[in-house]
Amino acid sequence: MEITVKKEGSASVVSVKGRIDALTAGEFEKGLAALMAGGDYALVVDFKGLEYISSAGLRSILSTAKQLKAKGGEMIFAGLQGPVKDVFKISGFGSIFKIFDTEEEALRQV
Amino acid sequence: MEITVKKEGSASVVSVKGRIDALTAGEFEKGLAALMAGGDYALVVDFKGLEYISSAGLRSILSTAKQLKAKGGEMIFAGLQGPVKDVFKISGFGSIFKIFDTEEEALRQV
Amino acid sequence: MKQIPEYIRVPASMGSLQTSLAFVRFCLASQGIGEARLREVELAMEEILVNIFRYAYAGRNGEVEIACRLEGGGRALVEVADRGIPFDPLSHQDPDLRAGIEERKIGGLGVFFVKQLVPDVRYRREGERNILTLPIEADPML
Amino acid sequence: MKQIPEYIRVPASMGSLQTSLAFVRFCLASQGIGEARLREVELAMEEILVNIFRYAYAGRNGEVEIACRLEGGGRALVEVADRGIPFDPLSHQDPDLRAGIEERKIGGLGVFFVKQLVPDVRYRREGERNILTLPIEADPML
Ligand SMILES: Nc1ncnc2c1ncn2[C@@H]1O[C@H](COP(=O)(O)OP(=O)(O)O)[C@@H](O)[C@H]1O
Ligand SMILES: Nc1ncnc2c1ncn2[C@@H]1O[C@H](COP(=O)(O)OP(=O)(O)O)[C@@H](O)[C@H]1O
Repeated sequence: MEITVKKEGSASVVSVKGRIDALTAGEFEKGLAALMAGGDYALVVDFKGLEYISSAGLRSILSTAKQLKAKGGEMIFAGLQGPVKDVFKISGFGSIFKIFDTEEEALRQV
Repeated sequence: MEITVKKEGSASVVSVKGRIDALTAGEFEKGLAALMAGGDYALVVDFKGLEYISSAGLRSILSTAKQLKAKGGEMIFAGLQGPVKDVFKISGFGSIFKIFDTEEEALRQV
Repeated sequence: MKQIPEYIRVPASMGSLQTSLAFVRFCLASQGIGEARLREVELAMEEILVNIFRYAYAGRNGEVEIACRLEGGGRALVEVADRGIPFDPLSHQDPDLRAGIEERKIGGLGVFFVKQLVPDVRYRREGERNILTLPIEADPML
Repeated sequence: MKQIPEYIRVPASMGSLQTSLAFVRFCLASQGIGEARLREVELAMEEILVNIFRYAYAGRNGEVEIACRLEGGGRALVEVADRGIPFDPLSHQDPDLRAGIEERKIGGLGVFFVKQLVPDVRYRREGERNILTLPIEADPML
């Protein structure tokens, strides 16, 4: 897994490549926590390069999203590929989160 | 492992891609045996696409080369990449076989 | 046709995850099962294994045995066995998928994914062992 | 740092080859050992394992246990154990590398490769078990 972060106006774009599984979800969650700790409450998570996510990754997402919500912030998603889209669909995450085709579209809505 | 064969004048060029290990050496040896059975006694083995070879592959080579020699034929090599070249070197095969950088050079010598 | 080992036995700890998933992948790929289905089974297997690593032995050391049997016709049977506390995932309650972010409970998705991805999964307790049987067909579920 | 399992146990048959090599690869890669050295160790391991599969159990069923211990500083220790007939590969005679095609004996290269690729390999018989220990450093031998 590889995480990169960039600022776009008031939002932070978090791009994740590779796999978020039980071995890497902790690192992913720590990355998100670091952004929150730095006062970034508007997160665009770009999963264009993500090949695989398991329930461990969804756990990190939901835990972060709950904290963001409590702070008036938000976490939205862009670029979900086939297998990741499937996981969002069967878990219901596809309907509790805002999901956009591209990072650009997501940034317009943030 | 993927084997392809083409005729070049009186020689047959056998190109092998992938891995020749204990799981695939049998198939490689059968391919060589089929050529001999068809009367092809001048073999150029092109290892340009070969990533890995273990002693099982060398066993197939030596066994075929002995049979070819008995029939007045020959087996020469081209295109050995790093790891395969190393295996030829430590096994002594680098000095008992003729080895060329490219298939074209090998064909000129056959 | 490539032979596959009947089983693999590894410690019930996170470090065994990659090797175990690679074993299942080799086995199913040798049956000609395609990438889309391989990924789904990989996900189901991760969920099963991580749960065993986390919960089955309640902190003590233990092992997991994974068997993979070829059934012919592009079908295979994967079996996962542990000697941990009795646990039947099929009797576990599904999560509420419609709850919003604040109400939604964290967790409970692993077992649910297994049932979605391998609908014919079976559980049995045999002596001291929990045994999950996963019949795998070539077609992706999703 | 990624944890790795202490060991893997598989049937002593050809079908176990890929899984076993993948296990060793994961373990060593987690130590930052580079591709060139990984390939050499893979070759040594193939030779050791195939010999165990072929010879150790003389046609009967058996198992192989592979342990991988991280030693820190980019070093690791791989151990391969079987319960087959006693066999010390280090006492096996090296092949004649200079013989021509007609004189050259077929075989005998596997054990030789292991010694070339892992010069510090050690053998011991412990009870009913053959144990090979391979200290692995990051630098390629060749
Ligand atoms: N192998 C197991 N042994 C004992 N309990 C288990 C096992 N697998 C799962 N469980 C229990 O079932 C619950 C649901 O598991 P799961 O759906 O994977 O979600 P999560 O692990 O995120 O809670 C776990 O919280 C645990 O209490
Ligand atoms: N694990 C083992 N148990 C018993 N005998 C073995 C074992 N490994 C190797 N041998 C013996 O050592 C010989 C040399 O092995 P090797 O160098 O791999 O060459 P090859 O297998 O091609 O003969 C084998 O022919 C076999 O007789």
